[in-house]
Amino acid sequence: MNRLKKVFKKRLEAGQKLFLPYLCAGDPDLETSRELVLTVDENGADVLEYGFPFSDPVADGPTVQKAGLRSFDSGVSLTKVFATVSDLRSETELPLVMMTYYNPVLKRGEDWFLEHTSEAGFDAILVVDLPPEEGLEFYQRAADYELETILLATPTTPPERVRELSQLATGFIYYVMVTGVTGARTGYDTKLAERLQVAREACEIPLVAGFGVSNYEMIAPYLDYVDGVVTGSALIQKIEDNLGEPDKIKSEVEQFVRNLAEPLHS
Amino acid sequence: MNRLKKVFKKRLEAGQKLFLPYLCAGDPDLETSRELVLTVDENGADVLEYGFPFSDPVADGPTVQKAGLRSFDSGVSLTKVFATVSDLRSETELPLVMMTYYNPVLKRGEDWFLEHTSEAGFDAILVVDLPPEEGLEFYQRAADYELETILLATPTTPPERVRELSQLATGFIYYVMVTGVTGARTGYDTKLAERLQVAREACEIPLVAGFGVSNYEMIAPYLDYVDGVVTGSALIQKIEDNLGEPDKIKSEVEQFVRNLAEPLHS
Amino acid sequence: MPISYHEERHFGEFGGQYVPETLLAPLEELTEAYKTFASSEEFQKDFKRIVSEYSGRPTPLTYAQQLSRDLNREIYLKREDLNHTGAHKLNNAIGQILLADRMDKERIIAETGAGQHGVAVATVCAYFDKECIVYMGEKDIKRQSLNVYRMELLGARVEPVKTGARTLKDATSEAIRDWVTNVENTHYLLGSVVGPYPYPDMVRDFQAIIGEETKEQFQTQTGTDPDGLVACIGGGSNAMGLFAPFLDNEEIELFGVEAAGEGIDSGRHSAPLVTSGHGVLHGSKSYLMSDEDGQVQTPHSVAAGLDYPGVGPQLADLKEKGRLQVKAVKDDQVIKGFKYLSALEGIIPALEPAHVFGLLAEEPDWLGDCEQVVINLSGRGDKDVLEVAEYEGRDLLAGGEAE
Amino acid sequence: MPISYHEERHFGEFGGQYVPETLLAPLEELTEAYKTFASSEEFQKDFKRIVSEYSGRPTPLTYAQQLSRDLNREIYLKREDLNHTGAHKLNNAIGQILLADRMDKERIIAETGAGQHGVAVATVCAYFDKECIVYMGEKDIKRQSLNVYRMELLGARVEPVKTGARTLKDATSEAIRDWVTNVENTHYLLGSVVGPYPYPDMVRDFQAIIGEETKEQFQTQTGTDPDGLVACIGGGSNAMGLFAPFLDNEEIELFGVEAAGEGIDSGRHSAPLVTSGHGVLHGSKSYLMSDEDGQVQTPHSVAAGLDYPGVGPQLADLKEKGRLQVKAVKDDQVIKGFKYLSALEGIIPALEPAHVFGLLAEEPDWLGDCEQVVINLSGRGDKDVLEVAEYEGRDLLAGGEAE
Ligand SMILES: Cc1ncc(COP(=O)(O)O)c(C=O)c1O
Ligand SMILES: Cc1ncc(COP(=O)(O)O)c(C=O)c1O
Repeated sequence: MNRLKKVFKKRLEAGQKLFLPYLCAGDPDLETSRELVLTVDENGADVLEYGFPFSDPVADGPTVQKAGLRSFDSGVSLTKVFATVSDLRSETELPLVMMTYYNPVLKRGEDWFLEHTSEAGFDAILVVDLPPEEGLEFYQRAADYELETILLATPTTPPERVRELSQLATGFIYYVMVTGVTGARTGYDTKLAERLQVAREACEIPLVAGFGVSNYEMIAPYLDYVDGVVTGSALIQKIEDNLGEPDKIKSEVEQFVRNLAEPLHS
Repeated sequence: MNRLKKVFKKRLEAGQKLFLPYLCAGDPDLETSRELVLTVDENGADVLEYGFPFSDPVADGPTVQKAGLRSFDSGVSLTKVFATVSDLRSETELPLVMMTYYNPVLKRGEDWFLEHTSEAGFDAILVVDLPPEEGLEFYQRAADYELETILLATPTTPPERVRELSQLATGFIYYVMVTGVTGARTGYDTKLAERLQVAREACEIPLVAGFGVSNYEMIAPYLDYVDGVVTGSALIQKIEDNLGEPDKIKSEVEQFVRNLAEPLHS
Repeated sequence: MPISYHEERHFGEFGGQYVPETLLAPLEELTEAYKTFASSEEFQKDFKRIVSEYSGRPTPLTYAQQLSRDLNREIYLKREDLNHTGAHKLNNAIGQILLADRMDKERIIAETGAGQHGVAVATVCAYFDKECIVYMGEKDIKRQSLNVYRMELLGARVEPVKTGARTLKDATSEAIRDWVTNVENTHYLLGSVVGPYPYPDMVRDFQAIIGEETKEQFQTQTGTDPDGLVACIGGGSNAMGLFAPFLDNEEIELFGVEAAGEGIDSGRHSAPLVTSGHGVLHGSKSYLMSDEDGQVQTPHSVAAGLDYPGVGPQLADLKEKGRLQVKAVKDDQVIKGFKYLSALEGIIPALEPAHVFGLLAEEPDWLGDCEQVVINLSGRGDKDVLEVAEYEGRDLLAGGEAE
Repeated sequence: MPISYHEERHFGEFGGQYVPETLLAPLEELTEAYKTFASSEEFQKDFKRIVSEYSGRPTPLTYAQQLSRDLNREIYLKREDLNHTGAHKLNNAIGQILLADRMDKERIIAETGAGQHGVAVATVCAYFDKECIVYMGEKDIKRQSLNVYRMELLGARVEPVKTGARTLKDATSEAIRDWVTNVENTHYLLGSVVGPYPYPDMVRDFQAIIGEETKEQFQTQTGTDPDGLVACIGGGSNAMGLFAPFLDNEEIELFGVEAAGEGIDSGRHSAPLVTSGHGVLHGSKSYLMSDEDGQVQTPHSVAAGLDYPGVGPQLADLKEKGRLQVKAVKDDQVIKGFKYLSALEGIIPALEPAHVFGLLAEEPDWLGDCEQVVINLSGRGDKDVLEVAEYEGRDLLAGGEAE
């Protein structure tokens, strides 16, 4: 059983929720980014969604976009990300999700991409702009490379589709809690709880929620319907706010991860 | 019999040709212009075509246009031109032709214009852009103010029309020797002599020729067919060439007029 | 033909041929050609084919929904802005180049102020592969350098005119001088319903396609005739083109809008019909801005195409007879009209027809009882966007738009 | 609908809906609306009426006499330059605004690069009285300040995009982000045959009026069909619009011209079909300029309207199948094409279609045996005159034209 499956099993059996931070590989630079993987691991993260940045991230808001730019500026490349992850595997067993857009996959070739992602030590793959309609074979093939697959669902996804998505995906369903792009928010639609509940019922695999989560309080009302929580922009903001001070970044990230992981695990 | 008629009678009976210089009233300034009238008179001019400048002189080339601009700059106005001429009449009996465009006439009113032109001491009127078709009444009315009328003919004017023009005009026919605008030229069309001869035959009143005449040699070949010669641009060029030196202007004009008047009168 | 007054070359007391004798022969030749060819079936067929296949006619008659609501009557726009090169000017240029071709004239000259007519002439000369010289005042050349470049791209030679105020009227004078000199092989392609006969008639007839289409389109769209027609007036060709086929019906009211520039009282305007007496310039009698000595005044308008001190003689006659109502509108209100139509209907008008919208936005009652009105949208405003921005104090070319 | 591959949303292996899950619902809504309304008789009547009465269609098919002589075959120009606002872009804008209106969307967003599509969208929004936000890269805003001002005159808000290269592709991404966020009341009015299904189909269908008219006009003028069709290719909407009704007839050859910019080898070009492999950007699979890691490259062309790293999926498919021949032409040759057509036919082309003339002036044989060829003259060049002058080292705005 791969690392991702294992951690879900462990937490869920313990009646706990998972915490899944998102970081952009190479942000703010390759070295710090590498260390941040260890930081989130040591402070309670259950899974890391590790983004390989794309030049045209249509699903992302300004915070994630800027992270990508920093990452490009630091010279990120697929080769380097794979090397870093490969290297990290001697130090951590944190489940890692390769999160990216489809063009980097297509350009290298689906098989090449899956193979190298898996070999580097990733446990799952999430391709933001590859809905199952376009990626049926791709998602099925991921299993050949021992990668779990993750699909997105949204408040406008009908329950039957959530069910089908969950039959296709092997890792979990990532429920996007708002329409719009990534980015920290202050609250959610009043109908969200109801919709999440419906989705939860239709979903046959673990369901984690994210988009806009800045702190535990925001997500607390929905914890009955989710198995885990993703945070991206709010975490990345800590990096943006402390550029040039790697130690400060680490301590802030540490604090942020703890603040979410602890209540989720209790 | 008015001054214009008289001088034509005198010269033609003597078997001589007339010399009719053109000057622009107010060029290069009101005072010098006034004196130039006396200069041309004293040096052999038979008639002076005295132009009242118009802002948009479509029939004139650059030399005459520039004369008009100098004249405007010196503050020329109808009132001033009339006053100058009126004043000059105590000093000279040189026949003067009011040469202008139609708008200044129309604006003041045809009768006003004829009356004041006559009263100031002009002897004839030539309105460049008032062909007899538009000015039948005007030209007839000129007689009421004791002004002779002058009409234009050109190499493309058919002989019958030359005859009709000469029946309408009372002063003379001004034969424009080229198509085009005023301005000194170096020579004429080979068919000019022939055309002039035809025109001369059709013309029932004196016929003078002009446009482009710079010196006696240019006009000599055509003297059999004309009663007089007009020069404008070549004369005005003397003014333009010596701006700021009124004495030089006067002496150059003197020389130029002599150079033409003498052979024509011999 | 014995010398006599030609009634038919005049409009009431206006029009005629106030030209030096030298021009009578070429005008006669042109009159002959115009009468022989222009009305011939073959010529008309060629004309119709070219304005259609080359220039995109018929131009639409657009019902202006928001404008109609705002002015409280039905407003239709005759879309001359959609002609090739962006204004009604091309209609006349096509007509005359066809005529010049029939007359075997291989050299075409023209005057231009803003450059719109110059571009139209350069265009048809390229299309007919003829030599093209455009006279343009030196001052206008500097102000309208884009259009100068357009003409050059089209293969024309732009000849700077350095006389007088170095603007349109001086360019016109210069073109006449060229014509006088080169009549043999040259056609003078005059740009509006001004100049000596036959120009005002000929240009009107070529532009009358505007009114003819309007009549037909209005019938198709509404089943009736409009009861009011409105146009801006520079030389008057777009106005006469629209009015011509409706002149018979005395019940149709005609409205003309002139340029009040910086204000009638300032003297810096271009509104002869509203302000001036009769005069003669460039070969015909009409209304003319000139001083007591008859010296022509320098006109002023924010719209370069209205910057002419005279006006077509037929319009003078229509005004004299009380058939044409005329008002003038000031530059600042014109800018408002420009923006008003742009935002309301998604059509950026040229500054010339923007005069109409500026006036109507302020005085819709001027149209009186007229309920169904056609406005001649004589040209598009792309050429003017830079100038309007400047007028508003915005420097577009500094690239200062991003916050 | 169970999850499955939708063959009909693809062109061969291209096209599709490569979008985040969030966009699937709005795309479904749009697809529904498009299928329900767009083909309905009533919608088609409205569309035809507006393109005719507002935009001036049909645009002419002009026989280009001098060009034909020079290229030694019959050349016809489809005159999309004569559309209101000066390019084919308005056809699509009109179609989509009508659709948005049927869908009760009161807020319209769009992306723009050069500003041509932005102006078209701002125009129809004014005409339909709808809120309009145009996303435009900050760099483009600086380069195209005139068009920015035009959009503002038309009542649109131009939103500067400060991400990425701050040009068209980034503006597109930003528009998509807005749409994802405001799908409820917002229609995203995409400007070319790119993006996820149904955009490539829908935009093509609205632009197909170009080809439909061409077919009919060509029949009327010659009694037959053309044997070659040529268009410049940016996103590909003017090309697909012309080609669409002729696709059935395999004997008609299709030619597309891309922008080689400063040269293919320089990397500074905009020629994905000629140079690149497959890729996915903005929701569909096609040819795409991207590096080995799949990062999209910044395109370059003297023609801002061709400055896009991707291309419509149907064109990718036509090329893949060998039906479409494609070549790219360099900036300097494009400038020559611009001047070539201007002087030959009196039509100043936009720099985008000037690519076609630049290429043909150099390589007329590319058209092979084709004897009767239609070139899509997708837009007029007024917008480009300043840039061409600059390219040639002439500073028009300094007023340096007079000798
Ligand atoms: C768009 C437009 N409208 C009107 C005019 C004024 O001319 P006219 O009064 O002859 O129509 C011009 C002259 O250039 C013009 O370009
Ligand atoms: C005149 C013109 N032609 C062509 C294009 C390229 O777009 P497409 O390939 O979608 O026709 C543009 C884009 O702005 C344009 O303005």
